[in-house]
Amino acid sequence: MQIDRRIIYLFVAIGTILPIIFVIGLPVSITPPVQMAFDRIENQLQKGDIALVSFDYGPSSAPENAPMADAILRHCFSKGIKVVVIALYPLGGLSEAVNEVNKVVAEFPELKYGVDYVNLGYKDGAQAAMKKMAENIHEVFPTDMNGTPLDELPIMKNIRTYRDMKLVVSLATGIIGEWWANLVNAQFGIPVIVGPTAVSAPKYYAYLEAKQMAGLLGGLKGASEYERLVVNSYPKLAEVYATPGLYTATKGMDVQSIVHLIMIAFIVFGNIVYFTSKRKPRKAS
Amino acid sequence: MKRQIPLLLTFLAGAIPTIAFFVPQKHVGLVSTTLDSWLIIVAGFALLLGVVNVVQMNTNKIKRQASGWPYAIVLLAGLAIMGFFGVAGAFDKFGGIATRPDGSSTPFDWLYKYGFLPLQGTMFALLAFFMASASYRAFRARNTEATILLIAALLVMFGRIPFGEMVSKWFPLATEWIMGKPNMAAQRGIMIGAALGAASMALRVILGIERSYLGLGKGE
Amino acid sequence: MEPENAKELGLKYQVLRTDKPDGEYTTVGEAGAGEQECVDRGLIDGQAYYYKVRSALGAGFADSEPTQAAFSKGNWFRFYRLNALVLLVVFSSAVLYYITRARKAKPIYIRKIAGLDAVDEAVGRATEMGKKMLYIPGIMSVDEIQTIASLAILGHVAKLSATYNADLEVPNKDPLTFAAARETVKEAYLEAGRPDLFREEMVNYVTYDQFAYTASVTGKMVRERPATNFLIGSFYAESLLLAETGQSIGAIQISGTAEVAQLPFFVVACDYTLIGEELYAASAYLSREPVLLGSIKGQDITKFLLIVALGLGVVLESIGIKFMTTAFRMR
Amino acid sequence: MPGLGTWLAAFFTLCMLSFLYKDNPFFRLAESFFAGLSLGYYIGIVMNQTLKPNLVLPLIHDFQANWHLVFAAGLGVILYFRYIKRVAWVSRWALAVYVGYYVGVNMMQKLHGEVIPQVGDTMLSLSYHGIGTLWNLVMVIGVLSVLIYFYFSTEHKGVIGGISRIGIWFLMISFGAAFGYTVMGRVSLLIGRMVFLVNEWARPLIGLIT
Repeated sequence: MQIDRRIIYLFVAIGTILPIIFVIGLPVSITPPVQMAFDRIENQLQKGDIALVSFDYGPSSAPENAPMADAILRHCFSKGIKVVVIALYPLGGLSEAVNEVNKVVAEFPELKYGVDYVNLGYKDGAQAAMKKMAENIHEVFPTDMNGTPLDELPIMKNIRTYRDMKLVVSLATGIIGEWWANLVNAQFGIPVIVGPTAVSAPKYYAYLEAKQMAGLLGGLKGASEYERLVVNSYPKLAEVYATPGLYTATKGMDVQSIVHLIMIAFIVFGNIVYFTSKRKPRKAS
Repeated sequence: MKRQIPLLLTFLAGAIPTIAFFVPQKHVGLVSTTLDSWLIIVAGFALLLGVVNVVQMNTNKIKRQASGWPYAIVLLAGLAIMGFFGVAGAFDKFGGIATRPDGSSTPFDWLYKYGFLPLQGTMFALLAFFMASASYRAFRARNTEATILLIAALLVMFGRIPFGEMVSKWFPLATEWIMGKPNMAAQRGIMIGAALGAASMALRVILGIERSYLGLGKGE
Repeated sequence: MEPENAKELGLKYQVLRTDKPDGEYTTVGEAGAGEQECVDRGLIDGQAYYYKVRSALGAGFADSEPTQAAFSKGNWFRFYRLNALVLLVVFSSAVLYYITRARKAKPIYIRKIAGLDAVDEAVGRATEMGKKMLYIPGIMSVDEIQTIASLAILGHVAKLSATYNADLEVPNKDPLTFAAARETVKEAYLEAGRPDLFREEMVNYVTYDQFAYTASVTGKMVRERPATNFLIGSFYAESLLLAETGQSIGAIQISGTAEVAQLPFFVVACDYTLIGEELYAASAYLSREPVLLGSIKGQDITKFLLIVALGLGVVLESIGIKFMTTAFRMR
Repeated sequence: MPGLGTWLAAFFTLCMLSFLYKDNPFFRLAESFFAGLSLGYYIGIVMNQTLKPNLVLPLIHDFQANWHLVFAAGLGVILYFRYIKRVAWVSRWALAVYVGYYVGVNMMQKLHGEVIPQVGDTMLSLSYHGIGTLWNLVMVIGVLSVLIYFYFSTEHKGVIGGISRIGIWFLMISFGAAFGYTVMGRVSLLIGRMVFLVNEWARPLIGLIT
C-alpha cells in the first residue's frame, strides 16, 4: 500500500508535460459568462471600433491570464477592432503586455503599429489612473511605451476618454480587475469584460449579476472556453491554435483535468487497497 | 530597570494605536502614523541583523571546512553579486534596480528575472507534486473524520474540472455549495476563535504578562 | 430640484471629499434619490476638508461647485466604533477579572489539547534518538501575533530541550523574529539552569525570501534528518512544502497556525495540528501558569457571550427585528 | 538557440525539480545560491524602496519637516546594541516598541475587523423562505459548533462534547474542500514552469538539432 512517492510525482510530471506538447482537447462546455464576453465583441463591436486591453497581472499568474489576453487580442484583430494596450499591474504587468502583444501581432502581418494597435505602457497608481482616464487619456499616458507622443499616433488622435472607446478588457490577478467593474463601469458606463484568475473568479459573479460587467472569463477554464469560441468562428484562428509550440488555455485545461484525475485515481486506489488489506487479517483470525 | 523599561515601552506603544482607533483627534492620529512610519524603517534596519548572521555563519563554515563548505561559498557569492547591484542601484549606478526606460534590464533586474524568479517559481511549483503525494497518503477512510475529509476533497476536485461537469452538472454546484456554506461556516468559526485568541494574546503582551519574545522570564 | 421619476431612473447623489483645495476628490458617501443625508466618517479633527456633490445617472454625472473648507470638531470619540469599544471593554474586563481570580489560586480547568500533550514526548524522542529538533516559528515578523504565540511555545520547547540536553535548531526567515527567538531561547536555557548548553548558532538566520527559506530548510531536513519538527506560527504557501518533506523523513511533526488557508495542509501532513485559537492558548496550557490560564478563561467567557449574542441575533433576525445585526454591522 | 538568460533559468528550474527525485549536489547548489541571491535581492529592495525614500531622501530634502525620522534611525541602530555586551540589554527597546505598536494595531483590527463582522454576518434569518433557510441553518450551526469546539474551559463531554464533535466535522469538510479547491492554483504554477521549459528552452534547442 505504501508506494514510493516518486511514482506519484512521475505521473504528475507526465500528466503535465504531455498535454503541453500534444493537443488533446478534452471537451469543454461553454458557460454563459464566457459566451456573453464573446458575443459582446462578436456582435456589438464593429470593424474600426476601439477596445482598451489592460494587463493587470504579472508573470506569477501568466499561465492563467496570458491565454485570455491572447484569445481576446486574436478575436479583436480578426474582426478588425483596434486595440489600445495598457498595463496597470506593478509587478511585471508591462513585460506581460509586451510579450503577449508581440506574440499575437506576429500572427497578423497586416497590422500597423500606431494605426491598428498601440501599447501605452505602464502607469503607477492604478485607481487614480483609471479615474483620470475618464477625463483625458493623453494626460495619463503622455507618450506610448516607446516615448512617442500620443498625438503622433494616428490611432490615438480621436481617443480622449472612455467615451471614445467601446469596451474595456482587463486581464487581472488582483483587485485592479474589480476596480474596472465597480469604479470605471459604475461611474463612466463603458462595458467591461474581466478575465480574473480562478481563485478570484467567484467574487466577480456579483458584478456580472449587477450588470457591471459585460462578460467574465474565470481562470483557465474560462480562457479555454473562449478559445473554443474563437476557433469555431474563425478558421484562420483554428490554424493559429493548432501551432505546436503555442501554449493555450485548452492545453492548460487539459493538464488541469488530467492532473486532477491522476490525483483522484491515486486517492481512490489507496482506499481500495486499504479496505482490501484491512479485511484479510479478519479472515485469518 | 533592565526589565521594566521594555515592558513600559511595549505598554505605551500598544496604547497609542488603541486610543487612535477610537479618538479622531488630529494629534492622536499623528502620533500613531508617525510611529508607524518609524517602524517601517526599523524593520529595514533589521534586515542587516540577518545579513550579519548569514555572513558570520558561512565564513565560519568555510574556515572550519565544515561538511558542505563549498556551498557556503556559492551562497556568499549569490549574496555578494545581488547585494552589490542592489546597493549600487540605490546610488543610481547601473540604472537603478528596475528596468531602464527603454525596457532593457539593469543587472539587478536581469538577475531577478533569470535567477530569482525561476528559482522561486519552481520551488512554488513543487507544491503541485507535494499535494498529490500528501493527498494519496492522507485521504483514507480510516474513521468518520477522515472519511468526511476525503469525501469533501474528492467532491471539490471533481467539481472543479470540466469532466466533472460533464458527468453531472450537480458536481460544480455541489462544489460551490460546499465552499460557500459548510466551508465558510467552519472558516468563520476558526476566524472568530482565532481573533479572540489573538486579541487575548495582544492584551497579555501589552500588559506585560506575556514576555518570552523579549527574553524576559517570568520573574516579576 | 430632482425629477419625479428620479428613483426609477436610479439617480444617485455622491458626496466627494478632498483635503486640498485643488486635490483629487474621492467618493465618501452616496445617497439615493429623495434622501437628504450622508455621513462621512474617519475624519481627523482640525483638518480642512472640501466637499462637492455629484449627481450621477447611469454613466453621466454632474458636479456641484466645491464647498468652502469644512472642519470636523468636538468629536472625542468615533461613535460608529461603539460596538468595538463595548467588545474591548467586555473582553478585557473578563480577561482581567479571571487573571486576578487565578492569582488567588483558584484552579482553572482547560480541556485536553492533543498537540500540546505531545510536545514532551516529541522532545524526548529527539533526545533518545540523538537527533536534531527543528523549530520553525513561521515566516512572519513579530508584528504578527501568531509569531508572538509561537515564540512563547518556543520558550517552553527550549526549556525542555535544555533539561534533556537535546539538539535544538531555530532557522528564521524574518530578522526581527530571529532577534526575538534568540532572546527567547537564551533565556529559556538560563531558566532551565543550563546556560552552558546554549549556543548562538542554535537560532540562525537564513534569508528573507519565503521560498528560498523553504528550500534551505527542506534541504536541511533531508540532510540532517531531524527527529522532531515544530511548525508553529504564521505560514503561507510553504506550509505543505515543509510539512510534506518533514513527513517524508519520518519526523514527528507538531504544527500550529491561525492561517485558515494553510490549516488543511498541516492537518494532512503533520501528526498534530494546533488549529487557530489552540495556538494562542498553547503557552498557557504548556506553562500551566495561573495568570495565563486566567486569560484563557476570560477569553472563553467572551466567546460564551458572543455565542449568546449570535443566538439572540438569529432569533431577532428571524422575527424581523434588525437591532442586533445593525449593532454588529455598524462600521 | 536559447539566450544566456534562458539557459540560466532552465538550469535553475531543473536543479530545483531534481529535489523531487532526491537531494543531490545540483539541488544543493541551487538552494545555496538561491538563499544568497534572495538575501541580496532584499538588501537591494530595502535600500531602494524603504531606507532611501522613507529615511534618507526626506532627511536630505527637508530636514526641518522630517527631523523626527532621526529617532526612527536611532531605534534601528539600537537593534545592533546586542553586539556590545555592556549595552546589549538596550537592544530590547526597539523590539519592545515594535511589538507593542503592532500588537495594539492588531488587537483592535481582530476585534473590530474580524470578530464583530463575522459574528454579525452569521446572524441570518431562519424564518422560512425556501431552501435558503436550510442553508442559513447550516451556516449558523457550523459557526456555533466550531466555536464550541474551541471552548477550552469546559470538559468536552455530554451535550458540549456532541456539539464540538459536529464542529470537528465542519472543520473536516472545510479542510478537505479547501485542499481540493487549491489543487488547481498549484497546478497552474507547475504549468507555468513546464511551459517555460518545454516551449522556451527545449523546443528551440531541439529545433536546432533537427
